[in-house]
Amino acid sequence: MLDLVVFVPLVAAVLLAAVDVGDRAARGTWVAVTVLDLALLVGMAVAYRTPAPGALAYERRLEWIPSVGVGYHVGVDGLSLPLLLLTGVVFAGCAVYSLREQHRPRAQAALFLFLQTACLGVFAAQDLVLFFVFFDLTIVGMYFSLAGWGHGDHRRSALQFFLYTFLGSLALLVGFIGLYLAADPHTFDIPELIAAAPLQGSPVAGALVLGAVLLGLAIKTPVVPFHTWLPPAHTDAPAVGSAVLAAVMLKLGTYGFVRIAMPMLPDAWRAWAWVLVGVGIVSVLWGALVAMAQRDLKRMIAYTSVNHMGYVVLAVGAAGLVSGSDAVARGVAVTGAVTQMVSHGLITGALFLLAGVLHDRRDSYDLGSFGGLAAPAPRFAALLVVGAFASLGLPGFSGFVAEFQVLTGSIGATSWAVAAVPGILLTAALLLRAVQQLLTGPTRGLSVGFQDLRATETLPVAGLLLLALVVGVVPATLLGWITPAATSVVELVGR
Amino acid sequence: MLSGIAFWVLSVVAVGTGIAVFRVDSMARASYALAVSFAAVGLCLVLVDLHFVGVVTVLMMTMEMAVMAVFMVMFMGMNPALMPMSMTHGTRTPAVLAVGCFLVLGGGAVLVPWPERRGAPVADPTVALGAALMESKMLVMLTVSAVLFATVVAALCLATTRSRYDRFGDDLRSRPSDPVRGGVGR
Amino acid sequence: MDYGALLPEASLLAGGVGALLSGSFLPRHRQWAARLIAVVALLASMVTALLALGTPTTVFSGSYAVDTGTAVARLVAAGGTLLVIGLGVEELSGDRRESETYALLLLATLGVVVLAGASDLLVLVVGFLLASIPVYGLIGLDLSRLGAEAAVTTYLLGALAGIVLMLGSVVLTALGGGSTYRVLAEQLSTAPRAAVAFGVLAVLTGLLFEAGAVPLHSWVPDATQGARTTSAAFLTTVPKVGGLLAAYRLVEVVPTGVPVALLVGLLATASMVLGTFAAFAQRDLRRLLGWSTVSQVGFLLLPVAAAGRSDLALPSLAVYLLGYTVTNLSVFAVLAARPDQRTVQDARGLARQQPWAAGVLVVGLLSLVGTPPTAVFLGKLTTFTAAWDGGLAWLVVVAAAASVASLFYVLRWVSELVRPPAGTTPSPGLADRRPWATGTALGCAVGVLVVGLAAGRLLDVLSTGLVR
Amino acid sequence: MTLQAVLLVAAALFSVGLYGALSQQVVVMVMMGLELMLNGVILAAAGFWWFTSPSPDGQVLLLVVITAMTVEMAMGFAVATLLHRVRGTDSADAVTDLRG
Amino acid sequence: MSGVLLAALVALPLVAGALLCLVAVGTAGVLRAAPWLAVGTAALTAAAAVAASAAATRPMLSWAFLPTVPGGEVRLLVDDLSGPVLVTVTVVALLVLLAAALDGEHRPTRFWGLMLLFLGSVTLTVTAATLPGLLLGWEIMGATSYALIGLRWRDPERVRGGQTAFLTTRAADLGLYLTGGAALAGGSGWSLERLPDATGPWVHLAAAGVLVAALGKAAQLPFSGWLSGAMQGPSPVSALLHSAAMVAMGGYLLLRTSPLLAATGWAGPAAAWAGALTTVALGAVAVAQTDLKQLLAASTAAQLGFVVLAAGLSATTAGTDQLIAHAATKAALFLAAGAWLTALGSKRLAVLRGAARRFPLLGGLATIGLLALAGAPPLALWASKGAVLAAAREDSTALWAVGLVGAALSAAYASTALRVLWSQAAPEPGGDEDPGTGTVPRALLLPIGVLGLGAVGLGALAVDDAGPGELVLGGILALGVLAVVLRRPAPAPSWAVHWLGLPRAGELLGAGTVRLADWSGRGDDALQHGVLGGVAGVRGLARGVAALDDAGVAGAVDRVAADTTRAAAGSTRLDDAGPGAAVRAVTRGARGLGVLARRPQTGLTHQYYVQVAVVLAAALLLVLVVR
Repeated sequence: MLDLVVFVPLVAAVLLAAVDVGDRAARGTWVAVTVLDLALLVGMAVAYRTPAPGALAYERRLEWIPSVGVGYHVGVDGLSLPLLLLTGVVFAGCAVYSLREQHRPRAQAALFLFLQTACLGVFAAQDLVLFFVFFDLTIVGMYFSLAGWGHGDHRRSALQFFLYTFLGSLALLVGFIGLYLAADPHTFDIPELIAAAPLQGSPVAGALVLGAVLLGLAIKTPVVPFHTWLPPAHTDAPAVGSAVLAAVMLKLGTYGFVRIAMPMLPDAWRAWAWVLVGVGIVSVLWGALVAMAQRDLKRMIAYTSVNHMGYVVLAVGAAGLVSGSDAVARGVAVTGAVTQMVSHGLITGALFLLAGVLHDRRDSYDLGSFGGLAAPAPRFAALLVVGAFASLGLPGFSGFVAEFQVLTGSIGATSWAVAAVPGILLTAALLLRAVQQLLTGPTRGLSVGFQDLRATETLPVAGLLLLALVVGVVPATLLGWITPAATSVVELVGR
Repeated sequence: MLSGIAFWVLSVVAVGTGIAVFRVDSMARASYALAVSFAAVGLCLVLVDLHFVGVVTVLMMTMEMAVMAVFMVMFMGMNPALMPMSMTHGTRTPAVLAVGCFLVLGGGAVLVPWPERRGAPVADPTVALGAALMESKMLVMLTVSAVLFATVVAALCLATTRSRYDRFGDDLRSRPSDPVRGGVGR
Repeated sequence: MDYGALLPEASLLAGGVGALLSGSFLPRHRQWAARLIAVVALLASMVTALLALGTPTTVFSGSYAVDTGTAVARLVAAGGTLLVIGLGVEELSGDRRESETYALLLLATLGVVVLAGASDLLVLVVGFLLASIPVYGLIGLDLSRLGAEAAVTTYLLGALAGIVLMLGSVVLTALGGGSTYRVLAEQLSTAPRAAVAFGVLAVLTGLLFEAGAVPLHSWVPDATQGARTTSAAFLTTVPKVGGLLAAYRLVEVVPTGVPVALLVGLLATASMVLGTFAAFAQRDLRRLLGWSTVSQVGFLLLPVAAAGRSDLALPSLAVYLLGYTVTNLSVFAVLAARPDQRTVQDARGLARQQPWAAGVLVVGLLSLVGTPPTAVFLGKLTTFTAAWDGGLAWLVVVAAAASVASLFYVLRWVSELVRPPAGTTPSPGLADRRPWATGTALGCAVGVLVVGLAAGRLLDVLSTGLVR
Repeated sequence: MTLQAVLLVAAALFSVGLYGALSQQVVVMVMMGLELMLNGVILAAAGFWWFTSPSPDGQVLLLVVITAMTVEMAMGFAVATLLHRVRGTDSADAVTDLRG
Repeated sequence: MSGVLLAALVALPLVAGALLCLVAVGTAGVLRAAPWLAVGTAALTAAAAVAASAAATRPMLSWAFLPTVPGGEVRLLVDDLSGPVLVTVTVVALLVLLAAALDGEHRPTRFWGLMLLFLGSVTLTVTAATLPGLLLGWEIMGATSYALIGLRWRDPERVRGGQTAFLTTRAADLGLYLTGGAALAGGSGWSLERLPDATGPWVHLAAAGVLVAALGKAAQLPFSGWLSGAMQGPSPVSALLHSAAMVAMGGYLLLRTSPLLAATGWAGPAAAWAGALTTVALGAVAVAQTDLKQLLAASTAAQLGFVVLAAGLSATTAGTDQLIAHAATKAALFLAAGAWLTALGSKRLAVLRGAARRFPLLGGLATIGLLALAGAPPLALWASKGAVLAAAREDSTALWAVGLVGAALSAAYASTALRVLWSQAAPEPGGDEDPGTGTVPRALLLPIGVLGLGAVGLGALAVDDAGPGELVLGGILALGVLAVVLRRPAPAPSWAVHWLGLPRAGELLGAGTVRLADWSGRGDDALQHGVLGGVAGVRGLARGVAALDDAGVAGAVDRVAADTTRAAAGSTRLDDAGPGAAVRAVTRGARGLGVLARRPQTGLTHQYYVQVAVVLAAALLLVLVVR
């Protein structure tokens, strides 16, 4: 079942790349395959029963490179299921959004289906090498999306994106090799490595390996000061590319924290957790402040991603501050972190799709060139306002569920986390400013004669925001998946 | 004792002519000097009972230097005796490196405690060589044959501009068309 | 004697002789027969090599090893040459020297295999000669201005490397009282350390020329740019198999007192760094690839440095060699299919004109930087692991950094591919299509993925060590 | 006549050859330098054979070295001819199209 | 059954409001039935509220929200405290909506939807018994208030008013996040009634958080500034937001959590003092206003000060009474002000001179409201204020005295308004906001009248609690001030005209943040662009400093800004020297290496020979030296 979910898009991608079916059919196929994949995922979620701690649902294990302990090992638990679903939803949304794409739609469909497999694969992987394979493929896919469908100075941004994130992924690889060699017997299998926690009791080696892994994940996440690839990449990416990049690919980094770094290197994690707390706080504040300074809508949303991912880093860092803190609080923090991944994916994905509409109509993201957009484009305005409020963490949307847990849990673990609280206010201020600049006041500049959202644009954005609303009002199902897994992560870190 | 004197004489000749190779002012003289140097070393080989190999060395180098002379006259169109020339690009760096090389190699030669001789030389080294070539080192000679073959093919490909298709036409049916008739007996 | 064990080598020799002789009687445009002979010989060599898999042993009084290392060399070198012939069909077809080219390719392949299997310094020396002399010929074969220049450079460096190699062999033979590795492994540990170190370094120098590593790398970019695509593809790929496997065998023989791992590690670092950075601003695609192979040798030297210190060293070397061969040849095959692509700018818009060729290039180039799940990724994963396991963690970090840097020049190329074509560059008509080269390119690209995904199984097969 | 003496002479020959190989412009002259280096190798090999291990291996090695010298020279002539034909020069320094 | 009632109470307005908003976006026109749908929904909600608070058993409803933590669920509860408030809120909302439907103005469908959403969030806030539930209602209330204040989005001024309101209250709301963290760390869970159980220092942090949040929402010092801008909203919005719902919720939260405040020992008095000081300060502000709505807004803060004072003293009943009485009174007054605004096109007092004479019925109702505001006996606020002051006297005389001054001031501003409304002087011409219609719809008098009845009668709730002394004293004070001010206008303290500079302070704070953000942005660019970015950053900084000079803001602000500048300059420099320099060095280094690596490849073979010789010599040295 899981294999099917992961590889169906790839098969479709290969077929689309190989067979010239025509543009219409290509778009249709893309939508159909993503919807099918999403349906399969939903089926999986419905049938999902929380496995015992350390066990996995939908597990499959095949030999791949047995002599180096590499296997094709996939499985699902409470950490990966929400992210798999998120991936399915976001990609389906992108497929619908692209129904009017004129620019080589067949190639784009193939590329995004390929990218979907890569993203799903990362979340499903239970083997470090398999994880790395998919992790790197996401970079490749996103590079081509940027280089082939971007605008502006996209070649340069694409290059920077690839170089920077590739640096991260190689650091990750080095860390993985360190973990492999430290384990006895040598293995790349994630559950086995978690059970073994190979570098317990060797602080220097543990710190070095953790440093390599963290560098890789931090670049991908991205946290300050490794975030500089993100804004140019977003600014020059196509709308769907940005949506996938922000909604799914940033999560690969944060997912790595909870899946790999925390449970495998608990000693080192605890020793260095305060660094993560600090980096998280800085990311929250710096991301928000810099976002506020932006005059370009997409860059601004990109920086809010830095801010939002900062909460995740803060939470996982706080979860490592074991001594003198409450296990419940740390569990809340990690639960919040995972929820934040889902929430940010839904909301920021929607915002980037909306930003894409600006470029589609007027070739500009410049906030100052617009004004009073609410008059010609009420649907756009309404969705943007809802998206902005969701993004600033308004209760009733998923962002609140996530950020409230992150902040309260982190404060529960360390009072230093209080320093991140103003980030909430800064985000609110900057989003309101942007929304007002764009939508309110007299209709002027590029807003005049702006065409409102089409159905293919409305549907995915509204769908994503609706999901954010559902998660925000009845988060119990989602948290019911995440909480056991988060608790077990906290236990593993605490051992 | 006698062999000792002979060795030193030959050594001086070998090194001296070796230096002369790069001191004389024409390529022909240089090649003669090189031939003498090789002959001296070949004779040194004879001194240590390596009659066969020593003689082979002398013969080969004589031939090779003859070829070199022919080469220079025929292909490069120069009269070696009459063309004094300076053909270096600065001598300081090469000299420094050469002296350094000598110090390293010579130092190693003198300072390294070389192992004692293991076993005595056989009565007839040439027979032993033949036996080795046909038995334990058979593969070496097999490969050498391939090397020689490859050398012939590669050298001819590089050195001749005209292939068989230039001479006999694309279907190899034409009469040979050579601008200058060559070969033996034509 | 054990002639039967040398059937793969014998087929190569026979193929080379056969191709040359048949060529003497073939009309210019029917030299495909010589090609056929060469292909059959290569296939025969590979089949016999497969059949000969089994218990590792040495033949000819211990002077030649028939073990996994040799098997890898036989298969990879012959397979690589086969692909080279495939990608060169159009370029060579009807050439004045077509038959001779095949003969030289086969002879060089033979030399590479002998080099890789040599378990005796004497065989190593003649193997070196046999692997290098045809290469000089291949480089200068088309009598072009650049080819001639490259041939001179290559020849002069090769001759020097050969001399140093022979000097080292003389010293080691003297120290060990014999020239076979079995004798050397026993005797060298008691021999004077400085002399052993000198000898090893000297012999290694010769092998570095074959592999194209620092400090004997200078011929590689020149020859890659100056020679024909077929020759360039060959000389950047196949000789490395012999040079590196021979270096591996040698390093295993070296006694523990000599810091050979450090030495090889530093040379690897130098190759990776120099090759990567020199490729940065290259405009000529072939020259860029030439430099990239210099950096690739640096990665390939990782398991050599770890030889004898990690069980994974030899398997990883073998897998990397295999992966590198298909990867490098896939890129060259595209260049062979589009000879008009000389500079980076020429590549602009290839993705629109010839999506398949561009696809192959993307796969090949991404494999060169080690993106999963391609062949070189598997190589990098295993070699990194082996090197770290062998106590060379610093080298792994250096190699990872070099991988990142190598991405830069690869992306320069790739980003041109996906750019919209400039103006009205006509895509080549059907007449200009080169089906053999294109087919080889596609085959190589599939090979890159297959090796990356499935060659892990090979590691088990390869885990038996070498014999001497 | 000791091993050390033989090796010193060999080292001298090798170094002189190296000097030539490094300093000469004309390809053929560089080849002469290389030959002189090989000359030194031959002498060293003979000395090693006689003074350390008079086994057949050393003799065969000598033979191989001499063969190598020959084939390398043959290739050298071929390459020099090629250079002269194609580029009209006999100097390795005169051809520097390939660099960087 | 009671669960259903509660669910209806919350879900009915929320769902109906959301649907109306969707319709508004979808049709882009005006839905004719929208007002009556809204009024109907509000009526049903009010009925449900009455039923729920009258129910024999305490209605309760909960759904899982954040299940990891005890009290993480959303639990709704109607008890003695929430019951009356709930009824007040829903009834006032019904009446306000009714008035809005009757006043003949043309309103977009969006308005009705947002009002219902707002109502739903308020009922959620009132009934919430856990922190997540509270925050859910609390912040949606804030967000909808933003949208309502900025309803006429074409006018940037109004939107900015909404923004200020939202950001100020949200800044205070962060206190609740702190409370959540503290509750978690202190092990008390997130049930509101369990918050006092938090251990150690955490209980103090929890109380501080609640206090900040409540003061922000209730527009108490120092957060009062946002109320001024919030008057940009339509009058029905003001009538609901600033009487019964949003501002009142700040006071309500303190009433709800008074056990927590009491548990700390300091938070109760702090709240009491904040409330008492607000009654005085904002009372003075109200006296100084020249705009009826601004006057009413300031009086709202001042009146809520009594609620906060009561909550700080744990005088829950008195506080509740004050809250309810004020709700009815203020809603009536805002509606009246809105009616005059429509009729005369202005809310400036100078225009409203003699308005009560022109529209005597409306004037009469407004007079009742103003008299109630003044605390004139026997009106509702007289009694409730008396109850609050009685509680204050028990606690501290100083507090009692300050409260008394506040009460006097409330009589002063009420009589200032009365004086103007009944003035015989000629009014200035109006129409500065909208062209006046010149009429007040008769139907409008019905809801205002009902609210006026409340302002008269609701005092009955509180009379029992009030000490007789306070009642007498308060009555005399109110009537005395009324008499004096009606004869001679109260002196308008000039320092209070601009709301004590609070809105300006907020603006400056915002501007400072923006500037800080700009500097951060430049710093980040420097991070990205290396040298160029660094130079640009420095130049931008210089420009920023120059702009700051040009602005010529007041001295104190200058100092703050200068400090910020220095900090930002420092961080830019840091950026330039730290990561920026590193990135720069790497880029330059890589490019340099690219050039360097090609240099040995000279094309001259003899130089390759030299390189080989040198490298081999080095390698030999290495293998000889290293063991």
